[in-house]
Amino acid sequence: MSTAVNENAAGWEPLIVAFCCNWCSYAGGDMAGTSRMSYPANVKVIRVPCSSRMSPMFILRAFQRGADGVLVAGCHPGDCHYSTGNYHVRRRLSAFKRLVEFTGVEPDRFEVRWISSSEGDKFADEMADMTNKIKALGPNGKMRDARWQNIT
Amino acid sequence: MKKIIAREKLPELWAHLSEQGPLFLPIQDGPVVLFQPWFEGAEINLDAVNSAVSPKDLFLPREETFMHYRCSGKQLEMTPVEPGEPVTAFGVHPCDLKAIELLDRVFLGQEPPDALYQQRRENTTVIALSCSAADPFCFCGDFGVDPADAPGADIMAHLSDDSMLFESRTEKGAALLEQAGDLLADAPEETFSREAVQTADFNLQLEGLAENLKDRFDDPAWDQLYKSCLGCGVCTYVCPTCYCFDVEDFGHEAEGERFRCWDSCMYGHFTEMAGGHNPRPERKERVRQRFLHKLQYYPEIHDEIACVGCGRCLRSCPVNLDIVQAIKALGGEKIEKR
Amino acid sequence: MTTESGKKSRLIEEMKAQSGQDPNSCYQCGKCSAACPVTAALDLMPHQVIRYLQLGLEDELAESKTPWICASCFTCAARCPRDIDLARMMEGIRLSVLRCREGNKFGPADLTPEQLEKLPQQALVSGFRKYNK
Amino acid sequence: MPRTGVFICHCGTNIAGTVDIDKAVEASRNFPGVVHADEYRYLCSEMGQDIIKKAIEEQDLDRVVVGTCSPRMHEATFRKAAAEAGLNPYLLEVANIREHCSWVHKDMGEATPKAISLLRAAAAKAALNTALEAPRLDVEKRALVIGGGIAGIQAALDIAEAGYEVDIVEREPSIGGRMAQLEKTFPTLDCSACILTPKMVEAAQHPNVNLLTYSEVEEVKGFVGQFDVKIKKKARYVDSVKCTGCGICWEKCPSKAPSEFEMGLAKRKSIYVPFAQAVPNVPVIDRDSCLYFRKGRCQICEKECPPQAIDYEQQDEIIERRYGAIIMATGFDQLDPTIYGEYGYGQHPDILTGLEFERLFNASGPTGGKIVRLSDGKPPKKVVFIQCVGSRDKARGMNYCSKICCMYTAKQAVLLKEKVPDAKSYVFYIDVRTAGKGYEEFQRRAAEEYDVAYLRGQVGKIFPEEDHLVVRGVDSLSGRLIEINADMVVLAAASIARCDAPEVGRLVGINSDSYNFFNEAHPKLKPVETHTAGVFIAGACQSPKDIPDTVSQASAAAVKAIGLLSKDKLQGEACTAEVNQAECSGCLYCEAVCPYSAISPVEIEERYHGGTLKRTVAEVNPALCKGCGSCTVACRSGTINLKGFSNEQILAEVDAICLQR
Amino acid sequence: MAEHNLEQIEKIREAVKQDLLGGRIDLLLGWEKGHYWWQSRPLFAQSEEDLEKLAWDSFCAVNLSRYLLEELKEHNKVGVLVKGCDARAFNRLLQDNMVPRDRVILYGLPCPGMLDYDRLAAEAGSVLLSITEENGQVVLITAEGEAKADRDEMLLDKCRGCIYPDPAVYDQMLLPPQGEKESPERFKKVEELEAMSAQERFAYWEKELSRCLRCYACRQACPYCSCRECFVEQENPRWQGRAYQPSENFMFHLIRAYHGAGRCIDCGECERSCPVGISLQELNRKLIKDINELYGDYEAGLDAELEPPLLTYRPDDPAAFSEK
Repeated sequence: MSTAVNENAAGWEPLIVAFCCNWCSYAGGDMAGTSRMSYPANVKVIRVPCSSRMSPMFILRAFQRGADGVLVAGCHPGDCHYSTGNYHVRRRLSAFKRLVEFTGVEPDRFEVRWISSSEGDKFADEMADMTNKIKALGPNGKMRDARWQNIT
Repeated sequence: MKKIIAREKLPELWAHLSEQGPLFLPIQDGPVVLFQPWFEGAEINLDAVNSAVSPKDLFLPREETFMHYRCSGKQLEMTPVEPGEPVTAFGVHPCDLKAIELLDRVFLGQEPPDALYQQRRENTTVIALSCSAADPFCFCGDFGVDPADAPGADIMAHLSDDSMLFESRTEKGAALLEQAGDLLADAPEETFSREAVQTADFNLQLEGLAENLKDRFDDPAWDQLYKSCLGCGVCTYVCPTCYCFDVEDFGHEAEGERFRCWDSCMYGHFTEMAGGHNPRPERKERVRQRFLHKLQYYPEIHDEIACVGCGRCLRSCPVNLDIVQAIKALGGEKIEKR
Repeated sequence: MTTESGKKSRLIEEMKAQSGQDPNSCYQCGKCSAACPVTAALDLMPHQVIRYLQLGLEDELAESKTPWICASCFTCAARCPRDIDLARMMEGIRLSVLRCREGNKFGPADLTPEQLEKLPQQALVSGFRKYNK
Repeated sequence: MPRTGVFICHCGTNIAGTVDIDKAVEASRNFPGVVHADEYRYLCSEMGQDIIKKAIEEQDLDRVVVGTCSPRMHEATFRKAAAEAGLNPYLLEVANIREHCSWVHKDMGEATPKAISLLRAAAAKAALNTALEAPRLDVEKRALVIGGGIAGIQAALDIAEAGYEVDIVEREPSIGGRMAQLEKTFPTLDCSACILTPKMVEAAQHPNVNLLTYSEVEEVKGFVGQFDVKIKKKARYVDSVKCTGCGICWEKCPSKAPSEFEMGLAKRKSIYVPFAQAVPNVPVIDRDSCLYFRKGRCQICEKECPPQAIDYEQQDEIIERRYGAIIMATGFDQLDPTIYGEYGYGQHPDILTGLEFERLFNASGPTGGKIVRLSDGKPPKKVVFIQCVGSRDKARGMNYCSKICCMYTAKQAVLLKEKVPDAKSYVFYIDVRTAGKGYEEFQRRAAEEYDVAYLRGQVGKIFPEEDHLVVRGVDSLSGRLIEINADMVVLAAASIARCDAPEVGRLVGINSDSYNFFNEAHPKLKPVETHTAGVFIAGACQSPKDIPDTVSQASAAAVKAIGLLSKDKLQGEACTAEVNQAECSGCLYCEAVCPYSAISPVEIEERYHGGTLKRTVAEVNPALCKGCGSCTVACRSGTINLKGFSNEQILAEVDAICLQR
Repeated sequence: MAEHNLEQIEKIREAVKQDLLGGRIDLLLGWEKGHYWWQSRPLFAQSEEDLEKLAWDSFCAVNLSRYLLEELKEHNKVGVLVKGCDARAFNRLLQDNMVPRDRVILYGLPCPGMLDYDRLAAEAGSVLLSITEENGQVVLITAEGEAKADRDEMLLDKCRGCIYPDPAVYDQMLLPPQGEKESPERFKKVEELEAMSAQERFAYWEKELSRCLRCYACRQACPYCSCRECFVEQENPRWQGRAYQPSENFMFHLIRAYHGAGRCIDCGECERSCPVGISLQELNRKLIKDINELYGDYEAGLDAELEPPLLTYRPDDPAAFSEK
C-alpha cells in the first residue's frame, strides 16, 4: 500500500511548513521582510510561542497533510526567551529527527534551525536552502494521507 | 462440480483469479499469516492453521468509507461511495466461515440490512478450505464446526500433499470453477475422502450455558476473571465474531469523508457518552460485556453462541485470558466426563 | 618581517594535523617561556614559536633550534592558561619540518643488509615512517 | 460555527503591491466560518480600526482575522480595537501577510495564494480562539535585598527613598561587603570606608530600611508581587536591643579565631564585630571558638557586659515575610590561587592575593596600616604583581576577564609607592584593560609617575631563596627571561561567583551561567532582570564589576523593583498553560521542564467505585506561567494545554496551511 | 516440571506466604499456569489457597508491575514478584508518580530468560509434550522421543537483548541473583536498518506497520504507557485518526515510540503482545541507542532517581541537526 502522490512533476511546487518561535525566529522572518530579502513562497510560517511548544505530532501532522518539508526554528541555545526552552527542544527534536529518519523519511525533509531575531539573512537563506533541497528530493509521499488531497 | 489442480499449478490459478478481481488469501507477512490481496511473489501459506486475524475483514473491513460530504454556504452535499468490484476469498477455514454466518445474522438478519455489508457479501465468492491440521488452541468441535467441511462456502476446497480439490456448492462457485477453464481438471469422487482432524477438548459444557448466565451478571467470578485483563482489545480485533465499529469523519468542517472502522468493547471510550458518563467505566464491566455478549446476549437473539472455537483469543491474548477460561469460570466446565 | 598570512603554510597545516593544537588560541602571555626549564638555551622562546606559527613564518621556524632542544617536559603544557599542549606542538613542528624537507628521504635501499639485520624492526618502521613522507 | 470577519490591509502598496487584495477578500469569504470580509488602505489607522469595530457590532462578529503586518507590530493595536468594540481581544488573530509574504515575494502570482493560505490558517485558528483574561495580581509593597554589600545597600536606599519598605538580608554580622575591606578606590583614591560608612549608617537609620544581618534566606515561595520568604536570623547570643556596642566584651574575650574580614591574616576574638565601622555595631559570638560553647566555662563577656546583653540561650529565629520584589546582590569571592603550584601561594607568607594585600594598607588591618612583609616585618622594596591569576585561563581557572584586577593592581602599586617610597613594583600582565572613566589615565600615571614596571608576560615559577622570592618570568615583548628577587608577590586572583550561588539562585528560582554567575534575562536589554519575574540582580553576582558599575546596576535594579512595587495590580500573562486535571496522571513531567516553577503537584479527590480516591495531579499557577508551552510537549497525553496556542489551534493551522489548492 | 523448579516455587511461596498471611501485604501479584504448561497468566493471590496456584518457570513473561496501577486502588499493600524487567517497570512507574513506593513490596527473582513456545514447538517438529532444562539446554519431549536445543535459541525475542535479568529494585531477593548479561546483539537490527537507504527503510516500515490493527495492545502492555488518557483516544484535538491509512499507522507508531524516549525499559512487552508481530522494539531501541549516543548512557528503570534524559538538558548538548 503505497501512498499515491497526485502532483504532476512539471507543475509541482513543494510545500514547506516552518514553525517559528515568536521571539527569535519569527522575528527573524519579520527582519527578512523588513530588509526586503526574498525567499521562495513555498515556505509558510506558523507562529509558536517557543520552539519548546513544538510537539512532534505537529510535525507529523504537517507531513500527513501534505507538507514536503518541515522546519522548526527557535532561538539560539542560551538565547531562549523562556531561558531553557530550546535546550529541551534540542534533545526532543534530535531524538525525534533521528526516529523519523529511521522510518525512512529523508533527513532534509525535517530540519531544526536556530535563527535569531537579527538574522533576517539567515532566515531567508535557510528558507531558500530548504526549498532547494526539497525540490531536489521531489514530492513527499511518505506519511502523507492521500485522503487530504481530495479536500479543498 | 468437482475439480482438481496440482499443487505446483496453484500459482497459475491465483494469477488467473486475481485478473478477475481482487483475490484474498492467507499470505505470510512477517511472522504472521494474514488474508491479503494476492500479488506477484506473495508467499501463500495454505498450511497455516489459522490466520492471525480472521477474514471477517473481507465483509466488515477495518476501515470503510461510505460517504463524502461537502458544505458550501448552507448547502450540504453528500455522496455515497460506489460499490467495489467482485472479490474472491481463497482458503477460508470452516470456523471462520461459520463466524461469517454468525455475522450475517447481525448485518443481514433484520430490516434494513446493512447495505455495505450486504454488498460485500454478495460481491464475494468464498473458497473455503478444509483443515489439514489443528493446533492446541483449535476447539471448533465444541461449536459444531466440522474442520473438513464448511456449509456456507461457494466452493469447498481440500488440500493434499500434491493437489488441491474444489467442489462447487453454489452457482457463484460453479461459475468461478467454470471460468478457470483448463487450469482445472475434473476430479474423481474418491479423492474427496479425508481423515478427521483432531481438535482440542477443553472439557466444556456449553449446553444451557446462556440460560445459566442470566443469573450470573453479579457473579463473584467476574471479580477475579477481569483482573488480568490489560484492556488491550487484541481478542476483539482477532476474533471472527466481533463486529463492533465506530464512525468517524476525516476532513474539516466544510468537507471530508465519513468512514466506519473496527472498535472494541474492551476500550473505555467505546461506551463513553457525550456528557462524559461511561456505563462501563472499568475493565470488569468491559470483560463481562465481551463474554456475556458471546455467551448470553447473542444466543438470546440468535440461538447460538457467538464463538466458533477458532482459538485466536487463546493464541493472541498477551496474558492468556481467553474465552475458555471465561466459560470455565462461569460454570461451563463439565463436572465429570461422561 | 614578511608574513605569509592568506596563504596556507604546509608546515603549519602539517603541524596542526600532527599535534591537533591550534596556535591561534594563544594570546601570547608568555607563561610557557617563563616556565620552560631550557628557555636560556633556546633561540626562539616557546611563546615566540607560537607567535611565528600565528604569523606563518615558516622558513624562520624551520631554521629555529628551539623545537629540537625542547625536551618535552610538558611544563609549558601544564602551565598554559589556554590549554595548548605546547610539547605536542613542538613534536608536531619537528615532524612537519622533517616531512617538508626535501631530499631527506631514505628507505631500505639506503641501508646495508647488515644494518637491516641488526636494527630492531620497530625502529626501522618508525624511521621509514618519519623520513618518508 | 463561529462568525468570523476577515479584514485585509493594503498597507498602501506594501501589501497591495504584491498581493491581489480583491482576490484575497474573495477567497476569505469561502473559509469555514467566515461571514464577512473587507479590506482597507491602512487598517492600523483610526479609520481602519473603526471599520473593524463597526463590522464587529453590525455583523455580530465573534472572531476577527486581520491580514496585515507582523503580529509583533500591531497585534496589540488591533486587539485593543476589538476590545473597544466589546470583543474579547484574544478572539482576534493576525495573519502576517506583509513581513512574511508581500515583502519577501516579488511575484503576485506567488504572493497572493500564499497570503490566502496564511489568512485561511489564521481563520482556522481564530475559530478555536477562546476569550482569555489576563490574571490581575496583588503586589506586596515591600522589597527584599539579598546581600548587604555596596550593591545591596545602594539598591535598598533607592527603594527606601522611593517610599517603599525594604529588608536587607546579610549573612555576615555586618553589612558592608567587599567594599568595606578595601582601603582606597580607584581611580580617585578615595578612602573606601569614608564613602561607604555613611551609606551603611544611612541604611541602618532609614525608616524604610530594615537590616537583617547575620541572617540567611531559607526558602522562597510564591511569585512576582507575592514572594513568601523565610529568613533565618542566626543567633548572635547578644541582645541587639540592649547592646550599646561599647566593645568591652571583645576587649575582654580570651579566645581568638582567624578574622574572616582580614582574610585570615589577623585574629579576632570569639565575640566580635568584623570591623570597627560595623553596622549594626553589635557583636556576635562565634560558637566554634568560644570557650563557653566549647567547654562550658569562661562567660567573661557575660560578666563584663555593662548592659547585660549577652544571652547564651538565644536561638535561631525564623522570620516569614511577604515581598513584592527581590534583588539579588550576593557579591563575589576570590579564587583560591593554591591551585597554581608554580606561584607558591599558601607556602610562603609573602605571597598574597590582591585582597590580602589590600588589608595591609588599612590602619585597622593586620599590620596597622604598615606595608611590611608578614615573614619578617620589614618593608618590601621589590614587589611583583601578577595579573590574570585564574582569569582568562580556560585550562585551570576561569575563561573570563575579571575586569577589576588591572585597575586595582595599578592602584596598589601606586599606594605602595606612597607608603614605601623606595619600593619598586613590577607588574606581569597579559593585556592591560582599563576601560572606564579616568582609568587609562590612572594606569598610565602608575607606569609613568610611580615607576611601576609593566612587563608583558607571565611568571613561570616563584621560589624562595635566602630572604627573598625569586620570580622567574618572561617579558614577551623583548623576548627575555626576567628574574626578579622580590620581597613580596601579589597575585591578582580571579573574581569568582560565590560558591553557593547556584543554590541561592535555585532558592529564588533564577539560574546561573557556567561560571555560576546569575543569568540576566537578556544580556543587552534586560541586564538587571532575570527570567523569574520580580527577581532582579545587581553587582558582582552577575559578573565581576567595579564599584561604579555595581552601584549603577544596583540603582537600575532598584528602579525596576520600584516600578513593580508602584503598581496596584500586576497584569499577568493571558496565554498560560492549563491542566485538565481529570485526565492528568500526575507524572509531573511538566513540572520538570517548566522554567518558571509555575507547575506544582496538588492532591485531588476522585470518585472511584462509589468511594473516593486521592491522587496527585499537576496544577499551573497562572501568575507564574509565561506561556512557553514546553510543558504541553512534555505531557504525553495532551492533558496540559496552552491557551492561545492550544494543540487544537496549531493543528487547525497546520491543516489549513496544507490545503494548497 | 523439573525438581529444581519445584524447589524454587516452594521457596518463593514460603517467603510470600508469611507476608500475605501475616498482613504485611494484602495481595500478591505472581503467576499461575494457563490451560497448558507453556502458558502463564497473572495470579492475584489473597489467600493460602490462591498461593497454591503460584508458578515460576520459563514461561512467566507477563510483566506484573503494570497491574499495580489498578490493584493499588483496591489494596493498601501489594506484593509483586519481579523479574529484571518487572523491576525496571516498577521504577518506571515510580518515576512517573504512578505508584507509592511504601505500599509495594517487591520480591526479586533473577530471570533466566523466558522461552518461546512457538520456537520450541517448531524445533520439536511433532507434538511437544513437555520440556526440561539443564545446563543451558532445553530438552524437548515429544511422543517420538527427546531432542535437545540451545536454550538461548529458544528464548522469546524480547528476552534476547536483555542485559539486566536481575531486579534493579527489590525489598527482598528470593533467589540468588545471576548478574548482568552481555548483549552484543541488542542494537543489531537497528544498525541493520540504519545501514539501509531511506527508501528501503520506508518500505520496511510501511510493510511492517501495514499489519497494524490499531488494537493498542502494545500500549496496554507497556509500563511506560501510564497516561490516563492516551493521545490516540483524545477527541479534542483528534491527534490520531482511526483510519487504517499508512499515515495514521506512522503517526501512532512514531509517537508511541517517541513517548517512550528515555523512558522505555526495553522489556519488549509491546512486541510480545502484538498480535500481528510488528517489530516494535526496534523503534524503541532506536531511540534508546540515539539518546545514549547523544546525551550519555541512560538505562530507563535502573535508577528511579535519575532524571529521564528528555526532562533535562546540558547547555552544551549536541544536536542531530546543524546548529550553525
